[in-house]
Amino acid sequence: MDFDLNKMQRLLKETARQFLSRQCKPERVRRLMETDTAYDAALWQAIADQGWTGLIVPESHGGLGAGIVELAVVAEEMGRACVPGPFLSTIFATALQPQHLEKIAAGEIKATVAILEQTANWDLESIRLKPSRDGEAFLLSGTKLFVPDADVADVLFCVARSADGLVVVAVERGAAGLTIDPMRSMDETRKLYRVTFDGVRGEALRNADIVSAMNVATVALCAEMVGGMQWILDATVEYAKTRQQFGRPIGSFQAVQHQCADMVLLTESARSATYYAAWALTQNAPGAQLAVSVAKSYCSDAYREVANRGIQLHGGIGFTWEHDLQLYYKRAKSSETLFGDSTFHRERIASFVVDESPPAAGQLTNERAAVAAR
Amino acid sequence: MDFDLNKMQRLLKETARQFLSRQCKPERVRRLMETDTAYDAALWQAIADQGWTGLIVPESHGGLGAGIVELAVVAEEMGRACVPGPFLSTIFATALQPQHLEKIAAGEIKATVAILEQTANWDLESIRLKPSRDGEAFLLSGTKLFVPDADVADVLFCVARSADGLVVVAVERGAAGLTIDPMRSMDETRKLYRVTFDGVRGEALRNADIVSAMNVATVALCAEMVGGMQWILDATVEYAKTRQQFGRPIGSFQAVQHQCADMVLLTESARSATYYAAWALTQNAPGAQLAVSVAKSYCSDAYREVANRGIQLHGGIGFTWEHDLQLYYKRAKSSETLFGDSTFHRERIASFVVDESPPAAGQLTNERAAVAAR
Amino acid sequence: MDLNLTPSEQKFRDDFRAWLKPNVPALWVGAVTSENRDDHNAYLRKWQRTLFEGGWAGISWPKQYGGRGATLMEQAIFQEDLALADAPHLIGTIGLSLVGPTIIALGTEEQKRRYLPPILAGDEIWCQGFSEPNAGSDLASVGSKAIRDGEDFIVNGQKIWTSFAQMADFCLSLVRTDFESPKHKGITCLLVDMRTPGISVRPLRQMSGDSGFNEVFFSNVRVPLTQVLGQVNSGWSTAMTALMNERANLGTGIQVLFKRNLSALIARSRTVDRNGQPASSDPVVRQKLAQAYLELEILRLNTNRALTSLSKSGTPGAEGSIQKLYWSEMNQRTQQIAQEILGPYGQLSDFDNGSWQYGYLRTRGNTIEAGTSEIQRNIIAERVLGLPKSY
Amino acid sequence: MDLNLTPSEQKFRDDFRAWLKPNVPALWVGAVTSENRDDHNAYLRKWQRTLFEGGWAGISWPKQYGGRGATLMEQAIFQEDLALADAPHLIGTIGLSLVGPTIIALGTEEQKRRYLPPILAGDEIWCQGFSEPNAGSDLASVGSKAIRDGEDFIVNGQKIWTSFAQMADFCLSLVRTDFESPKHKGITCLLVDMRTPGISVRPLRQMSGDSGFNEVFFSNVRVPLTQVLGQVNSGWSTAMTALMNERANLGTGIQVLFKRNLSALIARSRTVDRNGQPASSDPVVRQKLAQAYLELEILRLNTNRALTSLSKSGTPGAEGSIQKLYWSEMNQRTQQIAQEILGPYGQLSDFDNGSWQYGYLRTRGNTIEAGTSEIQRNIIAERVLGLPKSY
Repeated sequence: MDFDLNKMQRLLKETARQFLSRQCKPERVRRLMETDTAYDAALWQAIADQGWTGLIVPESHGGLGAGIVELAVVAEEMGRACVPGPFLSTIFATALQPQHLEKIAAGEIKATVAILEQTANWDLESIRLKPSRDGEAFLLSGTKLFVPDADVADVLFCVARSADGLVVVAVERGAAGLTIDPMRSMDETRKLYRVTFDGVRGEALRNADIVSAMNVATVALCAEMVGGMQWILDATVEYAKTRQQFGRPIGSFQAVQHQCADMVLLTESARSATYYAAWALTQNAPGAQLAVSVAKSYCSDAYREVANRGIQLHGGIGFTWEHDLQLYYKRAKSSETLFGDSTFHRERIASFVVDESPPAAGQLTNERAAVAAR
Repeated sequence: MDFDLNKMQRLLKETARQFLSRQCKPERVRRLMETDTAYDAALWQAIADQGWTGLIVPESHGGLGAGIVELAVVAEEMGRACVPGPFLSTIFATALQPQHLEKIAAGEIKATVAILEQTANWDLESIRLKPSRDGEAFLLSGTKLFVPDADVADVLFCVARSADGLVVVAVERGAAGLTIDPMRSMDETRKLYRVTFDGVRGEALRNADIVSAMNVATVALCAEMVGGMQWILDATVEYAKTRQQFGRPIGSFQAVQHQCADMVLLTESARSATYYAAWALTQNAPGAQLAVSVAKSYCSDAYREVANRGIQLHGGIGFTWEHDLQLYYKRAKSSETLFGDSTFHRERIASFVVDESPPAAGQLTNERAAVAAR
Repeated sequence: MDLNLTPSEQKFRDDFRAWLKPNVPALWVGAVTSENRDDHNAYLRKWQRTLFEGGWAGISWPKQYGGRGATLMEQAIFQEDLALADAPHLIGTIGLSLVGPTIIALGTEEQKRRYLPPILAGDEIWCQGFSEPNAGSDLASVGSKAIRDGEDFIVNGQKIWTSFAQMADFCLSLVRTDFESPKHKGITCLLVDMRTPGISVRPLRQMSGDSGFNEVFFSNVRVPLTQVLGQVNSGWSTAMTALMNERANLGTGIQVLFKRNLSALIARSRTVDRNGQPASSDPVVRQKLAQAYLELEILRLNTNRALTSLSKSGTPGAEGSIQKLYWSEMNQRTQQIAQEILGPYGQLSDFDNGSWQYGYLRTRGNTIEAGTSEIQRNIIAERVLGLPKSY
Repeated sequence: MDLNLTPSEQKFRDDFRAWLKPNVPALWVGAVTSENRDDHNAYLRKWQRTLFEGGWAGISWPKQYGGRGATLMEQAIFQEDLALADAPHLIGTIGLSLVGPTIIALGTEEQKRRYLPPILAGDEIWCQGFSEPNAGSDLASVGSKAIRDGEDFIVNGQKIWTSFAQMADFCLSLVRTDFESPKHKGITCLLVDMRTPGISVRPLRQMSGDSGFNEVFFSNVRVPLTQVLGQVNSGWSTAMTALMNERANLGTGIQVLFKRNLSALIARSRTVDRNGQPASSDPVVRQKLAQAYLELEILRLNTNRALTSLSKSGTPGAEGSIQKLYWSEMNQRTQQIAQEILGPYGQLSDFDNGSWQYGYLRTRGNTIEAGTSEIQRNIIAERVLGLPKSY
């Protein structure tokens, strides 16, 4: 058993960190925040040049064909740098394996996925938007809310409920009847939109596995969150070592030390949960969905708690606009709710581990126990 | 506005503390714990001689005719001394205003109230035990669980559900068909019993207000809990001042100090909530039931948290049988569930403050606001 | 124990409410921008003038100084009724609750004559120049230097977290005047005219986007010796007197805002969806709302006990620290509960006027400003419990 | 990253499981009382003897000392499979995991020859005499005195929290041999025969009612100089070597118990009533069970990462502190969740054999024993994060 990055993955991580420390400094993040879309064509091109837009796209479609663990490695560094723009949305889209894979992999087109409606419920069962048939195509009428990056996406994948069940409809930018309005939100590095469909025509993806794709996107988000926690932890420890009060570094006060120690536990636990989920998805392990919910549930609470402690330990300065902590603090909140918050995922966990009938729970114990010593 | 004990109440508190420090030292508590009933006739007589068995019994019935605030004062000191025996049960019984008031007030008979059934649900709506009529009397068949002090009670008030609604049936000690079995539980200062009725004959109390009586008993329990918290806080602070590690008293470590500070917050907040509920009951204030649930909900969590911190700060020694902390630790747990735990009372609070229709909530705001500056 | 208002407290409330009704100005609507900032200041100053003319300014001050000699309980009623009536906030609050009482306690006759009346009238606004970048929790590390030059001090240095500095006429400033003595013993408290050459103010933008605080820079600022409040090098005790007065404010006004906020959240929970039902009927949400309710209710009760205790003892103890610790952490928990219930809606800038987003962000500062939670816990441990000093 | 067992790890597990199946004795049923204590000891010693004869004792020890040279991962598999097989606990655990490795590292040839074989065979049981009433978190304050008398030390003092002392043959003891030097520099580690005259053992009853710990009293106990492990006055470094070995145990065995406990709770939640429904269908209960589940799952994952990291680095760092802090606090939360779900039933001595009551009480010690949570947080802050020492 080896629960550690391998050499290739470590190299990828190092490369990503160096690349982002050059390409996406906090000043750039702040500049992008203040734009309407938080999108920067040059940055996007640079990301595409790294191959990350096709990170999980099969090589046969021009991608890197990497696994979910590698995706998590890159996403962690993206989260550490608080990179704005449509990376996560595009990854989500590639996980749907649409016809557009080559172009997305090449960075030529950007994509996003529209799921939430009025109820803001991440349970796909709650989707009500009902397309009508128009020959081979679908016509969409209705509204999707909180759609990330909709205004920069060249193609938008709208999850709708047809008579045969969930269907993912691809809608091209500028399609007739499509209206995109900003929903200004706390985290300005990840812009959200209201997307209104008024008889918009689109084609359904073939064999799109929305559940699997959302799992992939959720794990990528968790990895971003881990990266954000690590940034806050590092910044806070650094500050605690240098900031003097009462004639000593504040990091020598137990009240500060113990909060830092808790931040370590939260960050490392979030990392364990996230990379395990990534590995389980890659392996198509039977408990993969459960692992994703464990990771997202934990990360949602942990990022917020780490961010809270980070600000508390920085004191007033951490609470200012000019300190970069605010970027992560807000990112923690937007990430907490994206793809379902901890309460949502705990209920999902309960549906796996509480609702099983006793014999199945017995199997679970054995299965888990078998996993336990890997 | 004066949210403080008045002179008479302070005197009562001082008297109670002195009396109990003489009459109910920890050694006596430990001796009683190890008996079957935790009852001590001499101690009971001494308590009766103080008039406390008739504390809230009207003077016309031989009691002291005191209010609920005075009851809280005495109960707080009882809880501080962790007094074993049927005091709380007897107070609950007197709050039902039964025909036995004179004798209870005089300390001649002890009483208890049986509520819980198989579901262990403190919601009176869940009571299922169904009495049958026998002329003026009732016949009871069924089981009550977790009945405190049943084996020393001379009369047991069984809450049952007749065709006309809840009815409180008085059953005399030794009545035919009555079986009392111990249910050995964590807190051995408060013995619990399974009470089985097999066609037991009893008379219904006239005009018994079980809801009000349970409110009174709950507030008395909260006050006991506040007294227990205060004991733990005092003991812990004393220990932190004297215990030396690393060449200094452990109370000079922030990690210890801050936990002690939290214990102050928890204890004082529990005290505020409890005395307000006592006052509201005395005044028959419209929000009294809500105040009781606020107090019990908070005290249930706070006593446990204070006890946890008390043991943690004492280190190993606090975890031994010989240290008196264990008495309070277990009392915290038994008190947490008695008359409903925090989850139970939070749901009850929600039924008051969440379920009201908006105009009523408006009234609530004004009513509360009016109270707020008293 | 009697939690009803006394007849005289009731009369105070009735009088104030009766006065408030026709006198509270219409709410200022909309954001304060660089264009209308002067109008907003004028609006706030006018309100304070109205209070003064009605006899409701500096109500805690002794009557001989133009105050009303109000009891603590009456001060609490005053704060609460202001909030209940949606009155504008008090632009002169630092002068009224912090500077004025300190001048009354320690000022010269001339200082009293000169400064007290305009504070009451709202003609002169004060700010408080205590904190510095390197003197936060450790206030005694104040490093702004005041060097004697004839009958003046020449002040150089920087203050931070200074509320109202943009509009203030004067600043109660701590400066270091002795560089040899132990750090508590070399501090002096100065009454500084903010129009003195060499003072500049820079707004500090918070992560919530607004600028409640400022930095104040002193560059060769000349302050006459007559402007020393208390004695030279006794500024630490002057500051403690000032903070004591500030701590006696137990937050009765702010509770009205908490209550409103929670009522709004409860109302919102009836319209927000949770699995096809109103969130208000979801058992998990109900637990959270009930917890927020009971914590706020207990804040109210704790306040009333603290008011009683302060009224009887007369000297502020650690009550202020207990209150501050409780409400700041409670408010953060409640804002988090709001976010959980509202989901992504709670983060929007235009949902309920952005109040949930703003509340969540702004509240994060509560456990830092006016003494961090860590400092409050130290104070409770040392002053209430008598535990040995930790550092 | 590959979370599957390697072929050799899989083979280790297969071999051990195959061996366990016919060799694990039937579970000891019922309480251990004063009447049957000797029988119980014999039962435990026999089990250890069986492991030894099967080649499964001291598996982490180098082969030259009779061990199996197992990797960390194999040790984890070993601990876990013992727990999965319901094997009796290892009466010789202190000898096997703490004393033996320390003797191997620091002992004389004679000490190795004399002591290692009976530890492996289960013939001699060891206990650990480090903590004292005044040396708990501050272990270096050890005050038991050893005064040189010819070729012996004469030891006087008291040890506390000594597991297995009632049945132990030997005790690895820290004593003070230099009273002038700084406190870390005057400590010596002794191998003390528990049958030496002057030693008495008193069981310490815990609040859970059982007696897992003891006090050990030394009254003029004569210990030959040959029994020093390491150097005289270098006992602190001997102790650190011993604790390092203990900390490398990341708790893989205990997790099986946690898992069993949680499965039992989930099963119970289906039979306990909550408002007329099984508690398992109550949304508030479900949140709590899910939280307990995910925390335990993350403990497993953290453990696997720590095992990987330790296997690669070879030297135990602060991983043990992170693990200990996590599982001890997690276990307390889970036991509290169990109590909330079970209500008053959870407190009964005869409900599920009293296991919830016992679990709740016993767990309270988890954050104290083997280094308090406060000490673990200090270690993490100082050793993982490099923050300056706090005291």
